[in-house]
Order: sequence, then structure tokens, then C-alpha cells
Amino acid sequence: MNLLYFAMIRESIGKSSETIDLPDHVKSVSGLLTYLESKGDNYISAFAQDDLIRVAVNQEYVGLNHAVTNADEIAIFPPMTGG
Amino acid sequence: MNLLYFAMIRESIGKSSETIDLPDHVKSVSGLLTYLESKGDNYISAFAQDDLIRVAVNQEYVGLNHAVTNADEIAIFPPMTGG
Amino acid sequence: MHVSVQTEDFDIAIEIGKLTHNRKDIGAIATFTGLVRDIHGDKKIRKLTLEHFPEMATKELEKIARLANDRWPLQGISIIHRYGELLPGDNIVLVVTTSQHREAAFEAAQFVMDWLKTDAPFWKKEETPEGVHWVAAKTEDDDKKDRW
Amino acid sequence: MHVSVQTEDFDIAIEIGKLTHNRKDIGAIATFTGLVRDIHGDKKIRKLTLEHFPEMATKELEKIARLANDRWPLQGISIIHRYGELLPGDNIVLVVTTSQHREAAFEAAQFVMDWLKTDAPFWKKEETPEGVHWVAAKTEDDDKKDRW
Repeated sequence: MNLLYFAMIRESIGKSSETIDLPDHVKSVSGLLTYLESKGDNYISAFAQDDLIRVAVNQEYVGLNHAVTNADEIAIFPPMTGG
Repeated sequence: MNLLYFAMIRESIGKSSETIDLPDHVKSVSGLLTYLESKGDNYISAFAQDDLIRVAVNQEYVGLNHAVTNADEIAIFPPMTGG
Repeated sequence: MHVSVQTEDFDIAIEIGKLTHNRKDIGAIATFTGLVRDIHGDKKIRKLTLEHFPEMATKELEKIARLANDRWPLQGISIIHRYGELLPGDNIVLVVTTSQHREAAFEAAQFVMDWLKTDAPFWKKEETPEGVHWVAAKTEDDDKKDRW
Repeated sequence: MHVSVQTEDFDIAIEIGKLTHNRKDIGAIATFTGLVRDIHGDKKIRKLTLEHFPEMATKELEKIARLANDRWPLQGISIIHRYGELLPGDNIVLVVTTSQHREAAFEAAQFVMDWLKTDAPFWKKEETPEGVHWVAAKTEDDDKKDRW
């Protein structure tokens, strides 16, 4: 699974992307976030504020219950401030 | 009194401006329109449709009851179609 | 605040530049350009002639610019209205508004256009293959102005 | 329909020209330009850096342009969004809409700006004399989007 991080999330985690092998028991976006938090304090602090997390699966915005598979590209970022 | 006519009103009356001596008994815009209608059929047909007449006294829009004097510049024209 | 009633065409980039030159505090620029269309309703338009009341036209544009300026926190506003003979594709009117925030710029530009339609002393005459006629005012334009 | 995500500046006259070239059926052009301001709240801004998610940014701009196009009778629409390092006074974003009538052009441009604020994957980082920080999203921007 390809993971992309942007803006404050990228800075908190300390990298802009990584490739992981998704454990079989992780089926949803929220499951993925919990799994990543088990990898280190940097993920815990990056995801600390639920309402400041946005997720796109294969470049489409999704909710926390959206399904994920090892073939997906997942982007995690704070609320957008474009325009 | 200086009178200015624009657009369809100008064409109906057949001139773009004229100077008249305002009779003493004419005190308002509506009185002026009635007086002008006594001057000829071209005025009658120009002013035939009340709702298509707009009047400015000294370049300010006014209603039919607005006072007029011989020193005023009166413009008579149809509803605007600018913009 | 800049208003102009003119026969010559305008250049939107130049007009924006007059409002933004040497400024770094502008966050939003809204513009509106009105043009002559080659079709109006079911009629083909060959030419549009704009008659106007010169002294009053400038005064009314200034009045409308001032009303917009009093109502929204604008940093600048320009209104240019052309008159004379115009062809399809030609520019008729330009409104430019600048502000710190986008709502003020957008709303003020819309407000100016709605007021121009009913309060600016200009009259349009269309030349079509069937002849020449004055464009009738639309009551919906009064309604649009009245919403403000 | 034209969208672009780019570092280079844009030229509003050129972008309008792309939509109007060889056409005589356009009655209304609305544009919106967003710029970097030198003050944000009570902070002096030295620089604004726009981070973005490239592939998704282009897709989202296309989606927003399509939504506007489906909803209003537009003749054309352009959206350009810059990224990278920008200074006060620099352009950030341009929206151009063309239509036969002014309401469609105005409303579609406002709609696009409201959607860009919440749906375009760009993130602003401000450099001030006190340091560097990410700009927080405003909940009022969600409200503005929700009105459509």
C-alpha cells in the first residue's frame, strides 16, 4: 500500500510517503489510522485531532469507514486551505 | 427651460432637445408632460405609455409629482437598458 | 474609485493594474465584462448602438460606485461603460472590484451590474436583418436591483 | 473547460482570450483572482508556500469545473491554481466563467471559489516575522460551500 502525507501531517510523521504491507486484519481507513499509530509516536501526534484529518483513497475523498486494500494509494492530510 | 429627449422618446418627438418658456401654471413633471402633449401629436405618441417614461430634473431621477421651474434642465427618456 | 463613459474599448489587465499597482494588501479581485452577443432572443444582431445622456451617465456611474463602496469593504472599484456603435463580440461594460475578501468583491460587482441595468442612462438599439429597434427594459432587472 | 495547476503566474487577459476567441455569442465574463495579502489577521506575511497533491489537485479542479458547468449554462470555464512559494501581491488562483447571461457567470465563479476552498488539495503555509505556520482551515468555508 502506498501512503502519501501532506502539510502538517507530513511534517508530524516526518516523511511525505511510504510503502507498507497492509496487515490482513486492517479493512478500513479508521483501521489503517489505528495500525499506523502502533508504529510510533510521530503517527500518534499526527493523527491526534480527529477533526483535522482528511483521507483520500485513490485520489477520492472518503470517510473513516471506507474500505482499504493493499493495492490502494492512501493520502492523509489536514483540511484543505486552497483557493 | 431646457428639455432633453433620449432614445425612443427623442425619435417620437423628432428632436433631441429644445428650450421652452414654461407657462406659470405648470408646476410639476406631470404638468409639464401634459403641457407638452398640447404642443402636438408627436408628444402625445411619445408619452402614450406612462410606464415607459422616466424623467430626470437636473440629472436626478424624479417622480411625476416633482416640482419643476423654468430654470431646470428636464430630461425625458424610456427605461434604461444599459449594462 | 474610477468611472469612465467612453467610446473606446477597454483593456481588463490595464484596469486591474490601476487598482492593484504597488499594493500588497488586496486578497480578491472580481471582474465582470458585458459583451454584445450576435443573438438576442430569436433575433440575429448585426450591430448595437448605445445612446446615452453624457453628464448624467458619469454621475450615475459615480453614484453606483459610491453606493457599492459604502456597502462593502472595498479597496477599489472601476466602472467603464462604452457608448456608440458596437458589433457582436465587442465589450460594452467592465466592472472591477478589489477587496481583502472574496465575498465583498463578488457581491459589490454583482450589485453594480444590477444597478447599471436600471439606473445608468444608456439605451440600446439593435440592428437585425428585419430592421432596427430599441431594446425593451426587462422588469426582471428591476427585481434584481431590488434584492439589494 | 480548462484547468491548470502550475507554479508560473497567469495573465488574465490571455485566459479570457482563450474562452472568447472567435466567439460572438458570449454576453458575460466573470473573473475572480485571489492574491497573497501582506497581512493575515494581525500577522505580517513575508511569504506564502502552497503545498499540493498534484494528481488529485488537477482531478479536483476538473471535478469542480464540471459541477459548475452542469449547474449553470456556461459557455466556458477556466480554473488556474498556483503552488509553490509566493510573495504578497502574487496571484494564487484565477477563475473565469463565460455565459450568455450575467447571473450564470457570476454564480458559477462564486461556486467554484467556494468549492476550491474546501475541496482542492492545497495547503497554505505562512512565513511571518514570528515564524512559520500552517494556515488553519475555516469552518465558515464549509458553510459557504454548503449553501450551494
